[in-house]
Amino acid sequence: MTTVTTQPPVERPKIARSRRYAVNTRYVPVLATLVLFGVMYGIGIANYEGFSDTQVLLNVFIDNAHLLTVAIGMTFVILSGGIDLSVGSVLALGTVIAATLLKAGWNPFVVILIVLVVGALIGLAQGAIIHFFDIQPFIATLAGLFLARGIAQLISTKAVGITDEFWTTTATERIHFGGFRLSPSALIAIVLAIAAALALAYTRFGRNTYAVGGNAQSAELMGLPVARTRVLVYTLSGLCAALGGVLYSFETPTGNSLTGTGMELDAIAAVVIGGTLLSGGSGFLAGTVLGVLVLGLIQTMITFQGTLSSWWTRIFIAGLLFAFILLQRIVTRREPT
Amino acid sequence: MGEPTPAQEPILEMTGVGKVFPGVVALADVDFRLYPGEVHALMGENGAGKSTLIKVLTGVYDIDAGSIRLNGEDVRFSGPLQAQRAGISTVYQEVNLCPNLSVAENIFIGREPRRFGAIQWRRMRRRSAELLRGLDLDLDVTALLGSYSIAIQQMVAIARAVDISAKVLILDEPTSSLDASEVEQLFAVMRRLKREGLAIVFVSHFLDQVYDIADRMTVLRNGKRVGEYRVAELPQAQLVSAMIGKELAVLEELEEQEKPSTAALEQGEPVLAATGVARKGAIEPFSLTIHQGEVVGLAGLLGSGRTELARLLFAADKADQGTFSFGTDTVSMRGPRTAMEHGVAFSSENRRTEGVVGELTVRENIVLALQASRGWARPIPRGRQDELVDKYIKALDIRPANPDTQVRNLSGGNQQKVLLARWLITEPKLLIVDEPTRGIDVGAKAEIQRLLAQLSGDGMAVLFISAELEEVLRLSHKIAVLRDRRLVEQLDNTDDVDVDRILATIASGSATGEDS
Amino acid sequence: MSRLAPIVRHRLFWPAVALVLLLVSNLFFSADFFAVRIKDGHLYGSLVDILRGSTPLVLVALGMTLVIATAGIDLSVGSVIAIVGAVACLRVSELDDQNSVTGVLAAVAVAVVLSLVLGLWNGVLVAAVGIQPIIATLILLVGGRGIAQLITDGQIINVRSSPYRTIGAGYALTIPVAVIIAAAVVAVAVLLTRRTALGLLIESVGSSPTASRLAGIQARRLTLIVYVFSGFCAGVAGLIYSSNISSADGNNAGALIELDAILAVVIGGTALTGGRFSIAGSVLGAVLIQTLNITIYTAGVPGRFTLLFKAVVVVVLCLAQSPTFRTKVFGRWRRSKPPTAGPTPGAPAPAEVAA
Amino acid sequence: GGDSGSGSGNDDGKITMGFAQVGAESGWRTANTKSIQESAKAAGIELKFSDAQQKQENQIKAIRSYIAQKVDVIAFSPVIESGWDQVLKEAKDAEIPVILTDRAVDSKDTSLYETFIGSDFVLEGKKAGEWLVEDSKAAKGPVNVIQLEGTTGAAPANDRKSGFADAIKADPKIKVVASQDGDFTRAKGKEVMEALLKAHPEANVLYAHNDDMGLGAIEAIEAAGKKPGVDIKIVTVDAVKDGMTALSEGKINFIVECSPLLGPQLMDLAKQVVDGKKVEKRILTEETTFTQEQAKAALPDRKY
Ligand SMILES: Nc1ncnc2c1ncn2[C@@H]1O[C@H](COP(=O)(O)OP(=O)(O)OP(=O)(O)O)[C@@H](O)[C@H]1O
Ligand SMILES: Nc1ncnc2c1ncn2[C@@H]1O[C@H](COP(=O)(O)OP(=O)(O)OP(=O)(O)O)[C@@H](O)[C@H]1O
Ligand SMILES: [Mg+2]
Ligand SMILES: [Mg+2]
Repeated sequence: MTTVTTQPPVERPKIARSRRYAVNTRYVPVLATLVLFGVMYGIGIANYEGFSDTQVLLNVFIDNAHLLTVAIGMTFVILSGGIDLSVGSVLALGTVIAATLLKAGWNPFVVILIVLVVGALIGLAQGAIIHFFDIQPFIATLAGLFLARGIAQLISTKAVGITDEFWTTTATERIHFGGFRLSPSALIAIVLAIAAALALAYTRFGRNTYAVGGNAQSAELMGLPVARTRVLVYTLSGLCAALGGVLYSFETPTGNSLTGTGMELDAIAAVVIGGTLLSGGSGFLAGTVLGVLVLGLIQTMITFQGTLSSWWTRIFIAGLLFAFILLQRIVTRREPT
Repeated sequence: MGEPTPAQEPILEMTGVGKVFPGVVALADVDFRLYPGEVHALMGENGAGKSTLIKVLTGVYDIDAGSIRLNGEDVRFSGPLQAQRAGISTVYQEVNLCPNLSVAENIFIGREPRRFGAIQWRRMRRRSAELLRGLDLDLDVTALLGSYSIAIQQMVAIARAVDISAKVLILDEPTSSLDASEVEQLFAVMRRLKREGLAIVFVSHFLDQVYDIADRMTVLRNGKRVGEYRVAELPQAQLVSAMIGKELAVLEELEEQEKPSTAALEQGEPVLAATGVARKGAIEPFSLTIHQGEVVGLAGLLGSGRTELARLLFAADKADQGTFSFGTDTVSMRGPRTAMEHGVAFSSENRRTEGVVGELTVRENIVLALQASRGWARPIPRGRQDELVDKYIKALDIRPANPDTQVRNLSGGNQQKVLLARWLITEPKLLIVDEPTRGIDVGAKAEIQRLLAQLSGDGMAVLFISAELEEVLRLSHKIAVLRDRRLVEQLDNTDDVDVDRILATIASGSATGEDS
Repeated sequence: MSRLAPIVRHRLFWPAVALVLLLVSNLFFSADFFAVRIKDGHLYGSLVDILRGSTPLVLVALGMTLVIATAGIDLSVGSVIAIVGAVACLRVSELDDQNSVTGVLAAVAVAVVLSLVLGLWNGVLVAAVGIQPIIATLILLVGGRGIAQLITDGQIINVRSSPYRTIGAGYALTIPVAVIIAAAVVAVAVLLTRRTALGLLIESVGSSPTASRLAGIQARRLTLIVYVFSGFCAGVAGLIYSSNISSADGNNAGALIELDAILAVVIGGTALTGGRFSIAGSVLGAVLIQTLNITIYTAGVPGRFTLLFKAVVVVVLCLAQSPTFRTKVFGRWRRSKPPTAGPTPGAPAPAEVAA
Repeated sequence: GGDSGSGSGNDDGKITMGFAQVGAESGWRTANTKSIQESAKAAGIELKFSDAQQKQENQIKAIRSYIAQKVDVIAFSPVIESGWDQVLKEAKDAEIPVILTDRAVDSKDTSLYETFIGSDFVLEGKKAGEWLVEDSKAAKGPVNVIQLEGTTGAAPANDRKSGFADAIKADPKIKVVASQDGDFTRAKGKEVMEALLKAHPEANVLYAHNDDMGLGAIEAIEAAGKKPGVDIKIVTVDAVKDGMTALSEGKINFIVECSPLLGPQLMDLAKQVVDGKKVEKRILTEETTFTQEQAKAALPDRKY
C-alpha cells in the first residue's frame, strides 16, 4: 500500500473538460440580447415611419439616462448577489433635495454634491446593515425605499419646480455631432457605463464583486474583503441612484416625492434582461446597457404606435417583454448541470 | 509520550483552545504547536475537531477560550483575510473557491497582478498556468472553475494556497479525492516549501500519506488533544488506537480483507447493461454490464472520465447515444428519476453541491431520496423514519448522533456518511458510489467497505469509484479501466491483478475495450 | 435569561413582540381599542377589523411563502387580484338576479379557475421555460394590470349582490367570512406541506436544486405546483378584496401588495434565498403589517410621516430579529469576548434562523 | 431631426391632435380619456393618444414624439405642475400650440402654452367647505369632521384640502378631528374609515376628496351600525355615477362636481387655437354642485 511513493511515472493526458461549452456560453446571454435588440429595432423600423432615424435611438439614451445610471448601480448590487429596492426612492429624494436647495438659492454644484453624498450615505447605511447584521438585502433596502421617500415627503409633499440658471440651461443643452443630438445627462450616463464596465473587468473591487456573488462564504474563506465589497456595492448603488436623480431633474426640472415609483423594478428588469443572473456572480454591464435600451425601445414603439389605449399599452409592453425574454431564453438554453 | 526538543521557537502556538457550538463541544482545552520547517499532521476521527481547530485559528469562528501566539505574540484574527495578511494561508476542507470565476482568477483573486490599478489579465493567465504546471496540471485557465471536477478544483485550491503561503500553510484534507500521482506532485511541492522553512499543517485520513510526508503529528479525539508525537516514534497501530480510543485492529482488518472471490461473477442476472453509451466532450462510447451482486470498480487517472461514466449511468447527464437496459427491458433514460425507478442509486463525488442539502437536518437528508421516489403524497411515517435513520446513524457511526442537527454543521466525513445512508435506505439494485470514502476516517472506511462487501453479498450490484486504487482492488470483482475518457479495458480482479498492473494498463492504454 | 432563552430564540419571538407592542400602543389613541362586542349579530371591534382587513395579505403571503421557499418570487399577485376581482364582479353584474346564490357561485368558480390558469402561466414560464422568476412574473405584473383594466374598461364595476358581498364583508357565526376562508386555506396549506412530504421536498429544492435533482426530486413539477398555488391564493384574495367593497377596481386593486407580501414572508423568518419556510411566520407577518397600517390611522400619523414610520418599524424589527445583531450589540455582557468584525460563515447564526 | 415623422394633418385639411394622458389610475381618469377620444371622433380630429402611466418622463417622451411627428396641436394633463418648461419650449419652437387639460403647470412663462382648461381643485375644496358651513348653521353641538385625503403629494389632494380648510375657518364649531390618506380608492377609504370611526366616535361629518373613498367609507359606516348621510353627513368631490346614485339614495349629502367630460370643450378650443384665434388663458370646465334632490333629477341622464 505504500506504493504511493513508488509509482511508475505515468505520462498524464491533457485534462479535457466536460461542460466545456460552459466557458463559451459565458457571453451568449449578452450576445443574444444584442441580436434580439437588433431584431426588435428592425421591426420598429419596418412598422413605424421615422423610426429608422438614428436620432430615435439616441433619444432612447436621452430619455433613459437616469434609468441607465440607476441600472448601473443595480448591476453591481445584483452581481454581488444582492438587490436594491431603494433606488427609485433615493432618486426621488435626490430630485426633492436638489429642488428645495436650489429654491433656497444654493450654488448648483454644492447642491449636486450634497445630493450625491446623501445618496451614497443611504447606500452605505444599507450595505452596513446588510453585511454586519446579516439582514436580507431585500428587506434592508425595502426599509430604505420607505425611508428615502418618507424623507422626501417630509421635505415637501408638493412638487417643487426648478428655475435655477445652470439646471435649466443643462436641461436645454444638446451636444451636437454629425447632425445628431445628445443631452448632457445621456452623455454622463454613457461615460459612467463605460467607467463601470472597466471597473468590473479591471479592478479588484470589480472582481471581488463577482466572487462575493458567486459564493460569499468561499470568498470569505479565500480571504477576500467581503465586508468592504458588500458595503461599497450598496454605497455605489445609492450614489448612482442619487446621480440618476440629478440627471432626471435635468430632463424634468422639478423635485417630486412621487417620481421614480416602481423604478427599482425597471432597473432590475433592465439588468436581468441583459443576461445577468439575479442569483449573482454572472453577468456583464454591457448587458445592462442593452437591457435599458430594450425597455426604452419598447416605450418608444408605444409612443410611435400612438393609438394604444391605456390598458393595451400595458398589455403591449408585457407582450414585447415576453417575446423578448422567451427568444432570449431559447437562444441561451442549456440543460441543467 | 515523546515530547520533541525542537531547535527553535514554535512559529505558531495554540494553548487551551476551546470552541463550543450549540449542543456540541467541538474543541476543549486543545494545545497545538507548529515549528518552522516541519510538516505537522493533524489526526483524528471524523468529527474530532480538526477542521474546527483550523477555522478557529484562522478566525473563521471566533475562539471561545484559549490563546493563539504567532511568532511569539498574541494574535486573534477576525477572519481569513487577516490570517492571510499575517502569513497563514489555508486550504479548507471541501473546495472553497468561486465556480463562477475562471481558474486563473480563482488562483489570483485578491492578489491580481496590476499595473496602474488595472488587472493584467494576460500576466495573470500566464502565471497561473505556470503554477498549475508546477503541480503537473495542464488546464485551460480561462475556463470557469465550475466546469472542472472536484479533484481538479481541489488542485486549484492547493495551487492558490501554495502561491500565497508566507510562513504557515494549512491543508485540510487536500488529498481526499486526488489519485496517487497528484498526491505525489503535492508532496513534492510540500517538501520544497518545507526546505524553504515553511511550517505546514496537514490533515488526511490516509495514514500512508501521513507517514510519508509528516514529521510530527497531533492527535485529537472528541475535541480533546490526545497527544503530540513524532511520526517516526509512533507505529500506525498505536496511532489508530490513539485516534479511536480503543485497541482496534482496523489496519489488520483492512489488510486482511481478502479479494472477493471472482467465482460469484457472471452467475447473477445483469442488473444494468449499457451499450455504446457516450456523451460528447465527456466520454467516448462504452459498453458496460453490471451483474447482480457484482462490484465493478472504476480505475483511472484524475479526469479520466470515471465520474462522467457514473453520471451517465444515473442519467445525471443525458447520454447522447447508446442504450440502457435493466434486466431484459431497454429503457430510455429521461433523468435521475428514471434511473431510480429501476433501482439505481448514485452518490456524487461532489457532496457539497451535489450531495447533501446543508440546510436540512440529518434525518431529512437521509430520507430524502426514498421520499422522492415515493412521491410527496406518500410521506414516510415518522416511526419508520426514526427506525431507518437510527439504524444508519449507528451503522455508519454518524456524529453527532442527533438526527435533528443541520447537516451543514456536520464534519466533512460525517456529511459523506449521511449521503451514503441516503442511498442505502433506498435498497437499490445498483449502487453507484463516486469517491464514497472521501474524507472518511480509517475506522469508518473499514466499516463502509465491509458494508458494501456485505450488501453485494446479498445481491446488490455496486459501481465503485475511488481515487485510492488499493480500495478499488480490495472491493471489486471486475475493474474497468478508463483513460482519456475511454473505457480501455475490463479486467476480472483475479489474484494476479494489482496496483502496478492497473497503472500499467492505464499507461499503455491498451484498448481491448470496444470503442468507436 | 437561560430559562427564557428557548422562547427568546424562537424565530417568531420578535415579530410577536412587535405585534403586541403595536396593538398596545393603540390604547393611547383609542381607549377601547381592544373592545370586541357583538353588534347586530356579529363581532365588532378594531381587532376584528385587523383580522378581516389582513385576510387578502395573509392569503397572498401564504402563496408567496411557498414560492419563495423554492427560491422564487411572484410579483404578479397584485395583478391577479385585480383580474380575478374584475372577472368575478363582471360575471355577477351580468346576472339577471345578482342575489342568486348559484349565479354568484358560478362567477366565483370561473374566477378561481382563472386564478389557477394565471398561476400556471407563471409556473410554466419559470419551471418549464426556465425564465428567472422575477422577470417571468414581472410580465404578468405589467400585462395583468392591463388585462384587468381591459375587463373593467378602466371603470369601477359595481355589484349589488348580497351573496357576493358575504365573501369579503359578511359574517358566519358572528365571525367574518373572509377570516374563515383565509383560515381554511392556511390550514389546508399547512396540512399539505407538513402532513405530506411536500414541505420537505420544497425546502430541499429551494436550498439546493442540484442536490435535490440528483436525489430524484422532480423540481419542475414542485415549482409548477407552487406557482399555481400562489395564483390560487391571490385569486381568493382578489375575491375577498373586491367583495369587501362590492366592486372591482381594475386600476388599483392589489397594487403593490407584492411588496407587503414579501415583507410579511421575510418577517416570518423565511429567507428569500429559498429553503426553510414558515407559514405561521408569514401569517404573523401579514397580520403585523395590517396592524401597522391600522395603528397609523388610529394614531393619526399624517400622510407625509407614514412612510418614515413604516421604515423605522421595519428596521427595528429586522435588527431585533437578527441573531447577529443581538450577539454583536448585546453579546458583550452576555459573554466576555471581543465581537469579531465581519461575519462568521457556517457559524450558528444561520442555524438559528432556519431552526 | 424627425422630419420623416408622419406629418399627417398638415396636408389634408384634417387637424391632428397629440394627447398625452397621465394614465388610467381611476375611473375618473378613464372617463376623461373616453370623453376626449369620443369627442375627437365627433369633431373629426385625428387623435394620437398615449398613456404615461403616472410617469412624467413618459409624458415628456410622448410630447417629444408628437413634436417629431409634427401634429397640429398638443394637449396633455400634467402628472405634476412643475418641470415642463423645457419640453414646452421645444413645442413652442416647433410652433405647435399646447393646451393643458385638467391640471395646470407652474411655468412663469405663460406664453409656453395657449390655454389651460380644467377644474380648480382649491375651488372644489372651498365649495365643499362652504356647504358644510351653511349646513352646520343649524347644528348646536360641535361639528367634527373626518377627512379622507387623496394620495399624499398629488395636486388634487393638496388643493382640495387647503380649499376646504379655508372655507371652514368661517365657523369655529367645525373642526377636522382626523385626516388620513385614503389613496383615492374605495378599499383604502373603507379601511381607513373603519379605523377612524373607532378612534373618533365623536365624528359626525365625512369629507372625502373623491367619491370612491366616500363610497368605501359608507360601507364602513354602515358596518359600524350608523346611517351614512344622517348620523354622519358626507361631502365628496367628483360626482361620478356611483357617487350620484349614493347621493340620490341619501347616503351622501353633497357632491362637488369635478367633471372629467371636457372632451367637447377641448376640441372646440383645439380648432380655435389651430385657426390662430386668441383664447382665454384659463378656462374652467362648467361644473356645478349637487344636493340630494338635484342628484335625483340629474341621475337618469348621467352617462358617467
Ligand atoms: N458550524 C457548526 N455548528 C455546529 N457544530 C459544528 C459546526 N462545525 C462543526 N461542528 C461540530 O464540531 C465537531 C468537529 O467538527 P470538525 O469539522 O472539526 O471535525 P473534523 O475533525 O474536521 O472531521 P472530518 O475529519 O470529518 O473533517 C463535529 O461534531 C461537528 O458536528
Ligand atoms: N460534477 C462535475 N461537474 C462538472 N464537470 C465535471 C464533473 N465531474 C467531472 N467533470 C469534468 O469531467 C472531466 C473528467 O473528470 P471526471 O471527474 O469525470 O473523471 P474522474 O476520473 O472522476 O476524475 P476525478 O478524480 O476528478 O473525479 C473533469 O476533468 C471535469 O472537467
Ligand atoms: Mg474536517
Ligand atoms: Mg470523479
